[in-house]
Amino acid sequence: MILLTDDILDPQQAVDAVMTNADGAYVLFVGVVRNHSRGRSVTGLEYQAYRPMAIRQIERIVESVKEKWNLRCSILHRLGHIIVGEASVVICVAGAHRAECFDACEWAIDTLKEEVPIWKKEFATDGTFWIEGEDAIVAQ
Amino acid sequence: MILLTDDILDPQQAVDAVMTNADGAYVLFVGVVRNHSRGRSVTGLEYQAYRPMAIRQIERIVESVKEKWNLRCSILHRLGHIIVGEASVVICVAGAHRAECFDACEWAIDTLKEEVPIWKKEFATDGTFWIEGEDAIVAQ
Amino acid sequence: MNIQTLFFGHYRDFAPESLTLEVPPGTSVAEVAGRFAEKDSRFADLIKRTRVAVNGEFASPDCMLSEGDEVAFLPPMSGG
Amino acid sequence: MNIQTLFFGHYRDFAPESLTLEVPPGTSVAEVAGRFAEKDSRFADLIKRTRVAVNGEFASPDCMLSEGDEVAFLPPMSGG
Repeated sequence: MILLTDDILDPQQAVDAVMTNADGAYVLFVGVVRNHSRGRSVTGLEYQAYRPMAIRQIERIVESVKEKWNLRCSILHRLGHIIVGEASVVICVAGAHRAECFDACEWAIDTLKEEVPIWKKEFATDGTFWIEGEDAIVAQ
Repeated sequence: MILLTDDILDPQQAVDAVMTNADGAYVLFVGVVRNHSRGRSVTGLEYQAYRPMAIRQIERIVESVKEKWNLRCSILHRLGHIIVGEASVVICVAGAHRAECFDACEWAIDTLKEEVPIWKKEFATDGTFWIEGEDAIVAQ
Repeated sequence: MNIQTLFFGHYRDFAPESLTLEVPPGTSVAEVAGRFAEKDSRFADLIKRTRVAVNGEFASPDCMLSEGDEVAFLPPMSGG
Repeated sequence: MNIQTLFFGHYRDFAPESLTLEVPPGTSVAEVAGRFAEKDSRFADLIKRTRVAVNGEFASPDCMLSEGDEVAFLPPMSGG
């Protein structure tokens, strides 16, 4: 399954979507909004997406995990405003063998960060910043 | 935290034990009893431990993750009889950077399988087997 | 012909999310970017800083546009 | 002197979980394993197939035992 939503993410939903009785393991990656970034104190984030393209790009990641590893993968991504401690992204990969699940899950989150058109605005105690790759640009 | 228990494992307990507001990610590994193994149809497992040594060895894994990666790690392992679909092991590693969390979590489960004195007996439709590394030995 | 442009990230602070533009047939993505740069120096680095998508697929700045195309300028992404 | 032995995995099917044994001072782990092999051929591969722990720490088969030591024979593990 894939999901882009303004609602709180439920990691268990990602697990349930991919686990079968034939699977011996799952690896779950959860990205969470932390209270600091680049030396600044962060209070929250706002995620923006080029939604139709983001959905297609996430679907491609799920398809690639199937093609490359023959494993099931589910990806949930939060949009809109989100506070410290809440999950921004959830990726679950289930399979029979653990090493493949680790590889596929790490590949999926690395690829998501590179290839899925989603951006975040960071609300920090000293200002608001657009995060664009390594750049933090003061928001107007 | 570490836990060796006859009760059902709760992955969220492992997550809650390690996540703080400073962490940007966690990686969770869950091993689950699957319905087949080595070509046999499996109905359940029974885990046996050399308990005091197993606890100490698991504590050492948690300490090593702290020393090598400076990351928090929690490990839960089920003992006794367990059925298909239930979790046998849960490992969670939380931190600021995802690559390290993946590395540490995979190292922890690999090391657990090598260094923690726990064994399983497999109940299959064609018999009961002690699993000892690569060997499956008919149980008497 | 008419095309549509989409901006994201910090460009959204001074560019409309979506804009319909009239351009001559055979206009490339880079030429569209050039038009924005001419009007406002904050777009000067548009092609250098962004990847481009045409109709939701990554495309080259050389890509020739057709009537009704949707051109998105995608700054370095920060999802996850 | 008295030592205690512990067996796990399939050895548990024909060996007691825990056994107190009287051995001469200076007996090694390998010698204890030899005693079991003498009595029952199912222990013939005991040292070859198992890792050894003395008092809950991995030890060498050459390890000399002391009064009260707990010797565990650990077949290839299968936790996780």
